[in-house]
Amino acid sequence: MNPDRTSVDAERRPLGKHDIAALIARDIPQGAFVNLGIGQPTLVADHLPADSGVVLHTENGLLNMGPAAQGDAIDPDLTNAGKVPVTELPGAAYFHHADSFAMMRGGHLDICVLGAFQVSAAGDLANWHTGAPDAIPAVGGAMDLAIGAKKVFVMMTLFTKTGVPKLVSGCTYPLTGLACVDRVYTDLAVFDITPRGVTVRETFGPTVDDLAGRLDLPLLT
Amino acid sequence: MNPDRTSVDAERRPLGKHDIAALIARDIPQGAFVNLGIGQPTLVADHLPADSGVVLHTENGLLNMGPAAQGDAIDPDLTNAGKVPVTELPGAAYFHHADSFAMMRGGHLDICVLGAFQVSAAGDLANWHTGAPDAIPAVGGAMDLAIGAKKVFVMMTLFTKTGVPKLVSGCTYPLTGLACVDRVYTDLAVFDITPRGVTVRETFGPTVDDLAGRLDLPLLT
Amino acid sequence: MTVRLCAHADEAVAGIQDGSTVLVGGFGMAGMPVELIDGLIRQGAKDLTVVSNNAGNGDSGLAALLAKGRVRKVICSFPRQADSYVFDGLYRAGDIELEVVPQGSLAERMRAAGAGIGAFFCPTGAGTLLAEGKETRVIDGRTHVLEYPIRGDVALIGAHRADRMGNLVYRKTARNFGPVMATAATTVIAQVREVVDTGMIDPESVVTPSIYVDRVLQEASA
Amino acid sequence: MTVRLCAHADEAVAGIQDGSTVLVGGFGMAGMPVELIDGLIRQGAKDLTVVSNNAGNGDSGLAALLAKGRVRKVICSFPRQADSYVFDGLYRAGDIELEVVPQGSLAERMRAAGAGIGAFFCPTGAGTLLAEGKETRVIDGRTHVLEYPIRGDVALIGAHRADRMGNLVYRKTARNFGPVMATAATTVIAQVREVVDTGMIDPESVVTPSIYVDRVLQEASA
Repeated sequence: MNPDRTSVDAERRPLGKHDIAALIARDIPQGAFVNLGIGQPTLVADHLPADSGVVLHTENGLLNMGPAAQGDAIDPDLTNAGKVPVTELPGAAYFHHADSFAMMRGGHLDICVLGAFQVSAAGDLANWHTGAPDAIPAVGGAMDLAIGAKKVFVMMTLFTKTGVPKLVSGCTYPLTGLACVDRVYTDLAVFDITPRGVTVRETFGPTVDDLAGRLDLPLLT
Repeated sequence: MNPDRTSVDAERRPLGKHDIAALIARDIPQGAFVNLGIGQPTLVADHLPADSGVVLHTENGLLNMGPAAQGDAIDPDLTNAGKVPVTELPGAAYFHHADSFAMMRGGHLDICVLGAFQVSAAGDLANWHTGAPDAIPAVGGAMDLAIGAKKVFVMMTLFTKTGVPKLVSGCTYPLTGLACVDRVYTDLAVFDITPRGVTVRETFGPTVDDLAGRLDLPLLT
Repeated sequence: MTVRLCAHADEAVAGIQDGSTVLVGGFGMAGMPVELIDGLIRQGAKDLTVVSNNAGNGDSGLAALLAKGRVRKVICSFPRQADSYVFDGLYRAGDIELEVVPQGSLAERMRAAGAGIGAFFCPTGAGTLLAEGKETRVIDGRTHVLEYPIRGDVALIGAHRADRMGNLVYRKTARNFGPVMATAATTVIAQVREVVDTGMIDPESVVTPSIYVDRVLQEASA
Repeated sequence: MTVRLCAHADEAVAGIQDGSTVLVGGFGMAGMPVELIDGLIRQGAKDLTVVSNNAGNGDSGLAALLAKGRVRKVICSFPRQADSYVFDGLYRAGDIELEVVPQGSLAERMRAAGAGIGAFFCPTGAGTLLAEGKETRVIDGRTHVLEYPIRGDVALIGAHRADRMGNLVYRKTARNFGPVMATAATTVIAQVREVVDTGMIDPESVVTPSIYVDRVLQEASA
């Protein structure tokens, strides 16, 4: 353990989803172009400072998306990828789906934030399919997002409700993308996926040894 | 010979380039989307009736191109593929090069009219390169035009100035495209390239037998 | 050739053949050509392959077409939604085929059809279930999946405004799949909110040039 | 990241490295970023690969860059023009490499670079000199040539108007290669006639979204 590199705060309680969102928002550089996946990742937008200059992309064809639309601002022609009515900001641009996914796949987004069922030590992501035999497969833009952005951040709880780790040595759920995750933000710790292995950046409550005892993979610090 | 199918008019003189252009214009259906290649094919535009509804495409990114620009209408931002200042008509649309060539390659143009050095009995086209050892190769959009349109019409003289046939059993010049030409308009006759061979549609002066005697390929009528 | 301005949805969808592949625009309700889909339900073509981002919601539109047993196969990225019970039921009963395609590959495969690209190597989905059985190749150290074009016999799309030549503009994120589908089908039928005189759309702002559009229906509700 | 508005061409082209691949927009003079090319001449980077539709005309612009011996290779569709004597001389002397690419494949290869497509099968040029040595495949009975992306380290493009975020619109056929090149290079530098406040370009009419643009130079002559 190297206390210079890993911030362990045993006084801190595990983070709630809004805390994780705030943490991610803090790590998004000024002016970055960012896609926030459907679900919890959209909370990150609430924590970006007004002067962050961060430009949000939504894969259904808009750059510089604004907050969710309220009241009279609701326009059925203007939604995000989750089909929630949103707004546009000055300097927005609309484009069609082939152009939007070209932008994603071409590596032009700086950061994409995604939810996950599992992330492996190699950065494999599983977030689209439970693999249950009766599940109807539905992928949407998950695979495009996973492989396209310069950096892929995952936002998830570290364990399922029944205590099963979601950061694993190898995914058991069907994959969304191979070796595509760069960083994992969880309620208990933040991890970097590196060529050397999984590195703990920061913990919230547990020590690195606590975490290592509950996860089935080696942790670097 | 089948006089019902081939129009032979021994009274007619060989056609000039304006006559050939008029002939092609006559065969372009109402409302067709057409690309006229650089050089003589551009003359076809002068012979389209005002009410033809024909929409001209230029590969540098404009649909519904108008006539050449004169005087104050000359705008350096608005040229055709030959870099000649042109005009736009109501209902025009601008697009970038990838979209313009997608339109061509995707088979959306009804007709493209091209010049040629040689056309073969199989419809191979040679119009970009003389093959001379010191020639600097330069293809532009010739190969894209050759393979993209629903119908490719060639406009050329049937013989070179020294009397060498340009409609040949096999091209000797480097090819622009394989089996891409549908019809050949020349000063002496109009030919269809068909799976059965070269069919004479119409002659201007010579009989089909005259032509057969001067060309090194079988002619159908 | 010259666009046909249609007075009624039945005219707009006339002639769609049994067994056709029909590209249907829209992402959720944004850009969904509801009147054209209703027209297709009345028109009666069956044994259809429908290509659309989703597989219908609730009981209307695409879901109604599915409910009538007129669709043999759905190609989409996201069939499963809170109210996609019509599709869910057909699928679980084995009464409909499903091909799930990543959303970007769905768009790009239609673009390829419209752009005369025979096939393309795409990194999306490499190493996943959705690439099983597909040809792959490592290019610049990265595994790519070979994807083939998706062509439509017919495209039904929703746009905002057309001129009388058939140039189209869209509105906000309702643009989505419309412009791509317009390039990828033999017959392109657009439902629009208004038709304006030719010359009233700025040539710099046209999204779908007239060459791609065969029939235009002005919405009855507009 | 945030676009930089540059006061002078020298600032706009600063840092271009020897050995770079430089995409240069324009078709003839329409859309040609003359001030940026002049800046690159002053800047001094050498051993460049230039990707552009033509290979320079007369004695200025690209021709001047070539004349100074700073270009190792030209990738273009149409090098030979009435007044392309600078290129012609270098080529005949064996002092410059030339890769001729059909105009549409040139655009599509740059689009592929920008769109994350690893390679694509294209019918253009099949059976011709320009396909020699390239992999081919028959798809649906038609021979296709496998084409790979063309990526730029830098793109120099001409546009009509930018807002302060870097969104671009073009004017008439001066649009040509600009929007494609803007997607295909690591650093995209746009010369524009005017810079307007953010919000002054209609989001429906943006052709190059701000994400693609790194630096903007307002023309001195404007």
